[in-house]
Amino acid sequence: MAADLSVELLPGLRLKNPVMPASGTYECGSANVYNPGQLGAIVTKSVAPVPWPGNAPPRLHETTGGLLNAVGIPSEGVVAFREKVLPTLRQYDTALIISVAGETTEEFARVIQALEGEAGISAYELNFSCPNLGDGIPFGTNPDLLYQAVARARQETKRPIIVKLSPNVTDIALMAREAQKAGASAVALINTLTGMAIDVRRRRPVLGNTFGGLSGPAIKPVALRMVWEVAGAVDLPVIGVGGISNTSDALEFLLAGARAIQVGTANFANPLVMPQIINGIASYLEENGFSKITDIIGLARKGEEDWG
Amino acid sequence: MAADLSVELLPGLRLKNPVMPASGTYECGSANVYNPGQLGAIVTKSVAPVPWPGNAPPRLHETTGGLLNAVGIPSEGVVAFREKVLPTLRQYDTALIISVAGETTEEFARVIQALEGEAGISAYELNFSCPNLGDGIPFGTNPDLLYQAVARARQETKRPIIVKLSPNVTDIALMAREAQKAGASAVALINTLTGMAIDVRRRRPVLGNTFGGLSGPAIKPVALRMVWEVAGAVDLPVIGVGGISNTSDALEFLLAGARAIQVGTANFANPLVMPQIINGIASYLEENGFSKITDIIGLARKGEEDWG
Amino acid sequence: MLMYLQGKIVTQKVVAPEYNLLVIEQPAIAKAAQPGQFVMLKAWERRDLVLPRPFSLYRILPREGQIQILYKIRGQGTAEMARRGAGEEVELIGPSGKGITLPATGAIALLGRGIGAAPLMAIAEAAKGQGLEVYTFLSARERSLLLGEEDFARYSRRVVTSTDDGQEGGGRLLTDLLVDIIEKESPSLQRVYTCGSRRLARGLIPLQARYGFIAYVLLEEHMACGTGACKGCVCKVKDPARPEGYSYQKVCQDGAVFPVGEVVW
Amino acid sequence: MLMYLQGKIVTQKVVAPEYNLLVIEQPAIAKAAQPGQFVMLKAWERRDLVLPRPFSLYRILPREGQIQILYKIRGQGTAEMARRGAGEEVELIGPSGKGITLPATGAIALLGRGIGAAPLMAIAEAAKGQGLEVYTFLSARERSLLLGEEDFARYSRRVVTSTDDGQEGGGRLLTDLLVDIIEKESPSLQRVYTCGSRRLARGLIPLQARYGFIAYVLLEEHMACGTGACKGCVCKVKDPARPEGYSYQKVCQDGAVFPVGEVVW
Ligand SMILES: Cc1cc2nc3c(=O)[nH]c(=O)nc-3n(C[C@H](O)[C@H](O)[C@H](O)COP(=O)(O)OP(=O)(O)OC[C@H]3O[C@@H](n4cnc5c(N)ncnc54)[C@H](O)[C@@H]3O)c2cc1C
Ligand SMILES: Cc1cc2nc3c(=O)[nH]c(=O)nc-3n(C[C@H](O)[C@H](O)[C@H](O)COP(=O)(O)OP(=O)(O)OC[C@H]3O[C@@H](n4cnc5c(N)ncnc54)[C@H](O)[C@@H]3O)c2cc1C
Ligand SMILES: Cc1cc2nc3c(=O)[nH]c(=O)nc-3n(C[C@H](O)[C@H](O)[C@H](O)COP(=O)(O)O)c2cc1C
Ligand SMILES: Cc1cc2nc3c(=O)[nH]c(=O)nc-3n(C[C@H](O)[C@H](O)[C@H](O)COP(=O)(O)O)c2cc1C
Ligand code: FES
Ligand code: FES
Repeated sequence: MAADLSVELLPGLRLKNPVMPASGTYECGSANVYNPGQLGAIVTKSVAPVPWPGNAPPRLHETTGGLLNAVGIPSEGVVAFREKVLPTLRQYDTALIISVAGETTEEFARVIQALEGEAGISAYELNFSCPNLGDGIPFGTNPDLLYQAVARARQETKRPIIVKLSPNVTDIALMAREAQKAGASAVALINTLTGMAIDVRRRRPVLGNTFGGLSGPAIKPVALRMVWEVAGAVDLPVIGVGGISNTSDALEFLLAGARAIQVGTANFANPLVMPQIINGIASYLEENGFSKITDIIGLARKGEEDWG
Repeated sequence: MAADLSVELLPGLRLKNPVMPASGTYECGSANVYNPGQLGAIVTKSVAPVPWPGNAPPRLHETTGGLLNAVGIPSEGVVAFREKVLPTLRQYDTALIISVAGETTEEFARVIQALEGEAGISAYELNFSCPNLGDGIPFGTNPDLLYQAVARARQETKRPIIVKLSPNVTDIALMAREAQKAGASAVALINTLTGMAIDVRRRRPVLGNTFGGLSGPAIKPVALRMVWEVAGAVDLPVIGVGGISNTSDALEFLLAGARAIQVGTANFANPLVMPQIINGIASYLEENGFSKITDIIGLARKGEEDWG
Repeated sequence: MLMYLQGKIVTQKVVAPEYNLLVIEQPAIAKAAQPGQFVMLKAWERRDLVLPRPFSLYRILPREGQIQILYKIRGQGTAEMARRGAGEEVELIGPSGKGITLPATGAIALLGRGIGAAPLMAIAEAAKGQGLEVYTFLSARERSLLLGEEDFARYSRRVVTSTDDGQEGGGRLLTDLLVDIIEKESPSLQRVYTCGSRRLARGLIPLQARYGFIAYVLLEEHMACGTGACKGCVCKVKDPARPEGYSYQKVCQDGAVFPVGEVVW
Repeated sequence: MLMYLQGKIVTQKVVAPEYNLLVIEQPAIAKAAQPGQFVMLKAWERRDLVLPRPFSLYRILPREGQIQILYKIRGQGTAEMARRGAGEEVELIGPSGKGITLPATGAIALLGRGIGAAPLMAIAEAAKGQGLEVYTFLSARERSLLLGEEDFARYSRRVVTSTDDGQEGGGRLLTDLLVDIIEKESPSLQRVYTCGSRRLARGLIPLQARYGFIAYVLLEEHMACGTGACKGCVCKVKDPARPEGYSYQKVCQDGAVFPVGEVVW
């Protein structure tokens, strides 16, 4: 009998499997590869309150096992998103998570307001990687700002709110706890690690924005550690993101306690990677005698005391 | 004419070149490859106040472009170090930097006390990666603890103190400023990023210590960004460390503002990497018409305003 | 419609120092592709190289079910490609980009510098097939780096070359050589396509009005997805509707072909 | 003394499914190496594989200036090794580890499971060269995975085999087969060396006193440097001087050969 891959990500939100794209790395139907309805959920590129152009190029640079991106959040703005993009996304037979970006607490609230009248949205994911307009510090690295923004968003909607955490912090568990206190329904982690590269020939930074976000296999050990820490620190479902490129990577996050996983950078080189991971997880469960995926979530933590 | 590779790392401490090993990754004469006297400096494995066993195995795990290590700080203790190791290290015709580890502020001071009577030590490098015995939080991630430990060490010695910073923080520039305020002579960054891996077959963490430190090419973008930030934030010499594996990597750190660089993980696969980088830097300078290495330090920051 | 498919290497050969020609069997892409389009290619399992690499279609052979890529060995990805031989598989995403639309009649000119010649071959072949007159202008550092000269000759009324060392065309700029031909032969020039040099592309801007053609450039930007998903490959394109006067367009999806006059250089 | 040198591949051949024998020309290491030592090997430029890999010396041929490595293709590093052919270069650090010290006279026994046979061959050859009697015991899952049987036969008075499927030796434990031989033939057994199975090594502990030999195990631990610098490859060794009763020793420098009785299993 085939193993049951479905997970109840949140009360009332059951996913057919735990695999979804990471925000900003997947466009439904951009390559004619498979039906996005096969995925556990669809996650959109972050939507801004008004049209944003994004950063100056160059925006991309490959590093060893990683990708630096300084795309920023180019966005058509929430109104255009609602009118032009949302209707097609709703068609797919799976959960739909809208990633929300803002530069102030109010901006997050505004994006959500603009979408509250729309059907077919399963959850919002708040992307706190933009610097706060006030002090320039990203929400994602300041616990108080994070709390305020989540609490404010919580007032706007009854829908689940997933808070996506930045790894560029001293204490990721603290950030997760703030999110929980402020009313988050789940946390997703990690967003990219801030990095940079220098062009030795031209003797200047490679990226138009100087700094960029590092993603890909290079960051997987850091992402997994943070998922482990957060899954042990809060009483919320955790979605694991960061460097997942194959079934084995995905299993590591599930075994660490993630209830679902997101795949980002790996989509670029292998557009079939998400369906392959879904199948791979099913095979692993069957080969190892598990009847359902929930049997392995957090399993590497059992007897945690013994091994430190 | 050959370019001048020498740098005045600190007032009164001129290095013949800016290339040195990262603490814990190089043993003088362990492979019969070249005379360590060719290096800009020798940096020891961190020395603890008393004998420390280090962590339970397994201690090593390779990741994509990276190495997770949970070696801990196995140490013969400062007394044995002073009697058995120091005399041979002093023989080499180059600067000698002693890395110092401790679990309390007093322990750092104790190691330095035990070495103050010894000749031939160019500087101490304080390794703050161990959890503080008091609250379990590494000194390296708590600005107040860092300040106290550096200030305390400063009382013990007139020798230069290099503070090695942990990257596992929200604001690396803040940590560097604390180090400066407390009397540090220079900062070295980065130590390893905390990470982990899970054995999917055995369904438990790979490392005996669960968590380990990630090093190698995977972390280079993060290290370079932090060096860039710190070089712009403090008025201290900066030593760049993290993922440097070849000449081009080393040049990136120098161009970002590092006055010297350390090579860690790359020594394992290529025991000749440090002399090769020294030669490579010399060639770069000559091919690009620079007569001395100090001409390129921080050069990628020129016109910084223009590119963000 | 973009596809993700395996392709099998038919042959790989060195055509100049550091330049290889790769012939790949991949009927679906060969059938769907238009001149000016490109593919994202991956030819390795190494996890240090996380991104596929973009390559223009040098030749599109739907009947043979093949595509050809002419590439320069630049870094680690292209070095890995160069190690693959006949029978080995590569992964392809494509055909990407908008490709070009040829005029119905008249003449076109192609100006390629170095490896910039690569996408022009497919255009030359299509244009010739449609009965258009093709004028090809190629430049490079030295003679051995003038790529595909013989093949271009088959599709072109004329192939004019120039090398920096002066051995060909007196080392003159391709735009000057183009003007010479226009002045001497008065072809009914409708479109000019260029690739491989920003200077060449900019040099075409003032010539458009003077000689009544529209010039297009095939741009390059570092790419991650090649499919419009990552928004990483943008260039600045004039946009009077915006206060800044420009907006960002995706080279992979909105290009890689752009009118030279619309690009903010 | 440890060296860092290039070695040139003389031949590489498949000796069993997933098992290759690599012959490398490297006179300096061949001259310096002792049985039981190993090398750190790197055969790739890929930056995703940051560490060299440790391999025992299967044969040490100082006169030919060659070393041989018998290895199992396990992950990405060994897969890359398997792609290299005659004439290609590999990077070597070694000879690493302490190696073994053979007794002056008498007999030794070698117990190898699977790829654990690899370091035992060099020991067998040296022992035979010194006029010692060698008893070799090999086990594996099935017959095709019994490695080097013929070569061992050349250096051994006896080669006893056992396979898990029962086709050889009735599938019995090598320690039991060793006891049989001791009981039947009463060799003057001085030393026993084992590799490839913790269970085998532990099984030797009680036999030592009973039969008057000392048993050594060749341990494996994940390694970064192979030279004692990183302190990553430790195992627990009994140490009555410490309150814990053990201390950590470096497999690469203090081993890889340890007396079975001293290891904390
Ligand atoms: C639309 C398009 C069509 C192209 N067509 C061709 C072609 O037909 N023939 C050819 O030889 N080259 C072509 N290129 C350039 C080719 O993609 C690069 O030379 C190649 O990616 C270099 O990869 P590498 O790993 O060898 O180099 P590395 O230097 O190791 O590359 C590192 C990173 O930089 C990127 N990169 C490096 N150079 C370029 C570049 N010029 N443009 C975009 N990304 C780059 C790589 O994709 C990779 O992400 C094209 C580029 C684009 C955008
Ligand atoms: C002293 C010593 C001698 C050895 N001698 C031999 C030999 O003669 N023949 C042989 O086939 N194998 C031998 N091994 C094991 C061999 O080193 C591993 O099989 C090899 O490193 C696997 O590399 P990989 O990249 O294919 O596997 P991967 O699984 O991709 O390796 C990932 C990482 O794990 C390490 N690793 C994996 N398995 C082992 C292992 N069993 N021991 C140590 N590290 C490991 C690798 O070095 C690498 O860092 C020896 C190991 C040691 C420590
Ligand atoms: C090109 C690119 C664009 C991204 N855009 C967004 C975004 O709009 N919103 C967001 O929350 N994260 C964004 N991310 C971060 C990813 O969602 C993900 O958190 C990160 O890349 C780590 O996962 P990975 O290693 O699997 O890529 C982006 C990442 C990349 C590479
Ligand atoms: C095996 C190993 C042991 C290390 N031991 C120490 C140590 O004792 N003290 C210290 O300050 N840093 C130690 N480090 C960290 C390195 O000095 C260096 O900061 C880090 O590895 C990043 O540089 P790299 O990427 O070049 O290796 C160790 C790193 C490794 C890989
Ligand atoms: S390369 Fe991803 S949008 Fe163009
Ligand atoms: S592998 Fe580095 S000390 Fe043994």
